[in-house]
Amino acid sequence: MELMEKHGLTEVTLRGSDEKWSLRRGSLEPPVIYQQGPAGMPAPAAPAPLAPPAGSPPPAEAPAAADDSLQIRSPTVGTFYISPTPEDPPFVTVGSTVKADTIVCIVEAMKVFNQIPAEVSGTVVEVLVANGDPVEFNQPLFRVKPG
Amino acid sequence: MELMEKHGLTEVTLRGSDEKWSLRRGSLEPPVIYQQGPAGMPAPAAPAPLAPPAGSPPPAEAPAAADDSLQIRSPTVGTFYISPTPEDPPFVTVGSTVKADTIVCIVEAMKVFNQIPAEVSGTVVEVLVANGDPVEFNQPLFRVKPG
Amino acid sequence: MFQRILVANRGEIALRIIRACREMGIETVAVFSEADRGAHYLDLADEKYCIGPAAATDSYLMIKRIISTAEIGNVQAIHPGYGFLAENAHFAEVCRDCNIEFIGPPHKAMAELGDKVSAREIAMKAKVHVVPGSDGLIADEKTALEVASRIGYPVLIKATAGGGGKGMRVAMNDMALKAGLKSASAEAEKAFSNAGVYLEKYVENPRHVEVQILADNHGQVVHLWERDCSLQRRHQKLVEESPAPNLPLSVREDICKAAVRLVKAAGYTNAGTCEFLVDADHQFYFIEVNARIQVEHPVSESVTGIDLIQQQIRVAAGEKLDFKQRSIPCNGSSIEIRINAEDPAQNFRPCPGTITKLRVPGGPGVRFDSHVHEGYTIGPWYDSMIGKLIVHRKTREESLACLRRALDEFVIEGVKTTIPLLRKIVSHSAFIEGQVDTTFVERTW
Amino acid sequence: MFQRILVANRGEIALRIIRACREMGIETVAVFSEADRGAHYLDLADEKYCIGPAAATDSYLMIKRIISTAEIGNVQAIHPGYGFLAENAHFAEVCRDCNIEFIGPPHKAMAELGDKVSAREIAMKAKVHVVPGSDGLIADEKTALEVASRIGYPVLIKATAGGGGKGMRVAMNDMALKAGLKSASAEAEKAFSNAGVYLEKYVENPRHVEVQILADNHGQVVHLWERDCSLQRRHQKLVEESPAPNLPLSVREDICKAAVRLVKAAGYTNAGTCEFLVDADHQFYFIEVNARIQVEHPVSESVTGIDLIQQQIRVAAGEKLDFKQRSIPCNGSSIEIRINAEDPAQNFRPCPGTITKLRVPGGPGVRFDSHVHEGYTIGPWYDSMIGKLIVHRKTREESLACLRRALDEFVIEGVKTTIPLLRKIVSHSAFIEGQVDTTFVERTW
Repeated sequence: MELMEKHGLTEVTLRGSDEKWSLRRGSLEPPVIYQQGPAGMPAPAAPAPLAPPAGSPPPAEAPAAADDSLQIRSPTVGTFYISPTPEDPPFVTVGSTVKADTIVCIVEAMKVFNQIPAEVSGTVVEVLVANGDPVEFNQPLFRVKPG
Repeated sequence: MELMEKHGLTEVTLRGSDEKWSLRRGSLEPPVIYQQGPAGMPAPAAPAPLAPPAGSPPPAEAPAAADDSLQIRSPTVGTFYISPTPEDPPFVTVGSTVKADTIVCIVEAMKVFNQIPAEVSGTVVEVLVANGDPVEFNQPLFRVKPG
Repeated sequence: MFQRILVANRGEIALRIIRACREMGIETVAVFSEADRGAHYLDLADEKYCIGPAAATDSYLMIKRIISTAEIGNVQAIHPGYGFLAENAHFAEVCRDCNIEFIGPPHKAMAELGDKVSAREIAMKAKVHVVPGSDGLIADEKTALEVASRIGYPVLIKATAGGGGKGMRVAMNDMALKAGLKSASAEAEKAFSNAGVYLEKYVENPRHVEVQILADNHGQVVHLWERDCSLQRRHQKLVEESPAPNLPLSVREDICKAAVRLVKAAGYTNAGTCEFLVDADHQFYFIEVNARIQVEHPVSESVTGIDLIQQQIRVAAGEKLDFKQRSIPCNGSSIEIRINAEDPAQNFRPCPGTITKLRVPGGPGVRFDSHVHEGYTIGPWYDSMIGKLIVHRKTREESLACLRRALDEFVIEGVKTTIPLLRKIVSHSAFIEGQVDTTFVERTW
Repeated sequence: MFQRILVANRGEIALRIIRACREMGIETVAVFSEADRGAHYLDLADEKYCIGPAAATDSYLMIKRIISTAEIGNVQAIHPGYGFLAENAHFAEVCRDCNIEFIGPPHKAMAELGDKVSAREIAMKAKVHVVPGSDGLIADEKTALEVASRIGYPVLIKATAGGGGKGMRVAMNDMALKAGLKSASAEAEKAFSNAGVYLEKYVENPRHVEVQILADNHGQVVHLWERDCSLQRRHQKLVEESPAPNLPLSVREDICKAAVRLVKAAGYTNAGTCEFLVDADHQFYFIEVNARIQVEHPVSESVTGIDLIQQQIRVAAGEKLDFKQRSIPCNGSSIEIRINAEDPAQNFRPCPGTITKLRVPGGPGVRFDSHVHEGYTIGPWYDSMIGKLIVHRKTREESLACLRRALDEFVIEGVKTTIPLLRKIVSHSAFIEGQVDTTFVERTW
């Protein structure tokens, strides 16, 4: 957090209209701050390389998938966490019902823990990323059946 | 002719089945030997460059043209002459009737004067090359209407 | 040495850095915007991460996302290339605070040299000539006339808040100065709500000569000789070469030594460039420092045989330069031209599009640095450079011949390019004779 | 100097010659067979003439048509490149009889060095070591044993009419020699109806080292240092480099001086190459002269900075070499690899086809000489070389690093190529350590 203070990085203003960021510092809820490499959660020291197929077209805007399911995508590049702390249960699992403002995961970028809302309504049918994995901008994180 | 003797270039053996060469040396007919740059015939000292369109497909095998006419093509690279000597009339002109063995022109290569037979029968409808011009291998020389 | 470096850039310079890293056995992490997804050069990185949409402000300029990628990519250093964040001292500081080395100068030196006033002070302290002028704003007409008399005509009247030529006048004598002061000041007031103006000696038809510097963290500073970048169009460099033609060796050495003094005085390390104006009498005046690698670095690589990107990485990793000034040659002549997707018929407007046919020159003396290929689409998002053609031959005459034949070999279809203009330039007698200044292109075409 | 030259070749070497001429301001006349019609490099010539059908015997090898084109194209000289008519002394003579200069050696010197027996005699006269052996055919077993005792085992029994390894035996001792003589002789009788055999010292696992020579018509002969071309597959060179690795400077100088002596003794002028075998003890033996420019000439251009094709043209035009032996450097390290359209899975059978995708390496230290491009069709008519990748860096280690990264950048789709094998070679410890001989590739893969 020292870094955040120093460089004013708490002022996270995102330009994309579909990006919403929640910053914990100073919020009423207790801040969710992961220690680097806590017990029970493998630290992503040497993450597996991401390899989107070269030359593939840019992913279509969410919601859009091969079937009628919707996708929840990452609004930033960072590390994906499925639960608020290693001890807590996941925000959502397959079968969970989500609404637009349901927090579905956290993507950490520069020690800032961004709570990601679903932005769509429906039932989670697939979690596409493993806990602790690096994710890219716009990478699909969940598949959601609308309704 | 000195050069021809020295290097045995009278032995002109051509591989293409559609190529026929006539050599004058030692034949019964009087040899047709042009002097370099004779009066009345401009010597092709600096011939206009040939410019077949780059990337164009190789010319189709004769006979084959856009309309139903046939083409007489050059069996070698050299200089095109329309008449036996500058003083003589042309071998053929537009309107001339030709048979397969009619000599239609001379293509000179290395001081060897190759009489070119028509190889087709019909009426000459166009002379495609100017007297004294350089011609490439397989370049169309005449258009002939079959019959 | 670093095991893993993030390349915080795109296009040809990203490819250039990846190439250097591959030769050094260093792994690379590339970042890309959605506009660059699928670009061939990204396949040459060991890892690649999409960091945002096409707009640079949301991707290549977004510090947080670059740093976040550096963290998940587990790199030890970031190479910023040129443009984007390369001269952003704040970014350099953030990197280092995150224990990720920024491959570039110390952020303090970068900030000081980035400010024109403090850079000018450092230069004067290092006894490097700067363009003479008023020390600060002109209070009144009388002061202006005194300053002009001291520095000599012609003088340039410049608005302190100026930009784009607004509030700028050249005065050849006292009368013109008096008139110019009034109109420049009024124009500046109208354009910038700031009537403040200052005076500078007007360097007529100057040549633009810059010196490539390399400095390690152990006190050694060397120059890699100079580059002449006079051939510009609207302050965009078109052609760069080394050595500068028609500049006596003694002048070249003096400029290079001045640059070394300046860089030492600034406490600057890593690669950098000191830019100078050179007038018709070979007087040279410091203008500014470019605190980064430059587009035209290959011409210095050609004549010295030193790989500048590799050296940047070595310096950032704390290594000492393994050569001395006296062992840096200036072999032969090297010329670079920039090929941009611009339409000369439409006032050089950037011309995005897809390259439908591409034939690139090769053979002896030719280097081509480019990320494009047949089928590559040049988008509207970033700069319009298609690639850089660099030639290197024993003499300038041979380099020019090589450049001309290489330019003639180019076939680029699908987008308009600056090649027709470049062909005219390299065949123009003024360029062949090495007699061009920064106004040549606009005066001639 | 010539105003106009005919290029009597095709593909990359035709393009190479056209490039040299363009840089020299000389016009070019290209010839092409119907198989090469529409090739991009032909557009770079000032004129081009179709001279025959695809088969080389009816086009590129047909002297009469080449000369006829030279006449209608009004050229003063013909550059034969390599292959085709390049070492045809008769062609050289015809050219000169027609008052067209043949850009190559005197036809007499070419003919003498083209004959292995007379070349050996010239070498011995010039005090250049040749592989020791019997002087002529072996009369009987007793003579064979005497010769073997004189030159030392192992010895090679060779059929005088031999070829393709037939009638060839290696003998390590007297007993093996006696047995080998009989079987080799019988095999030769059967294969060639000529039982004659002779003996030569067997050079074990030799390195192939060759010296680039340049000689003008005014008595000056210089060498451009050596090339190591040990990396071969079935006598086809795959990789060439200069300087030869792990060869002491004194040996390199001795080989180069020997080559100069030999060329002087032969009255040879223009560019040429003397080939040697070098054994494990750095003893070298002359094998033959290549009386033409060679495929691998660019590595010598890189380390010396001399454009060999331009020099060939200057020498043919009667100019004096404008440099001396002592001013010819051997700067850095240069390596060339040949990229062929061959299928390694099918015993390197030539693999014609259309290149559907092509990404070519670039950046510092990289030169690519090739006539191909995306969409180019490699036909079945001529050799299968796609292009030559040449790197040049300060040290061999850096050249190897540059070569590896450049090879990794290549993408060629549509035809199978030797790139996978080349990638293995340049990463193999024996090659990296400079410890390969002419049998390395076949022993290893």
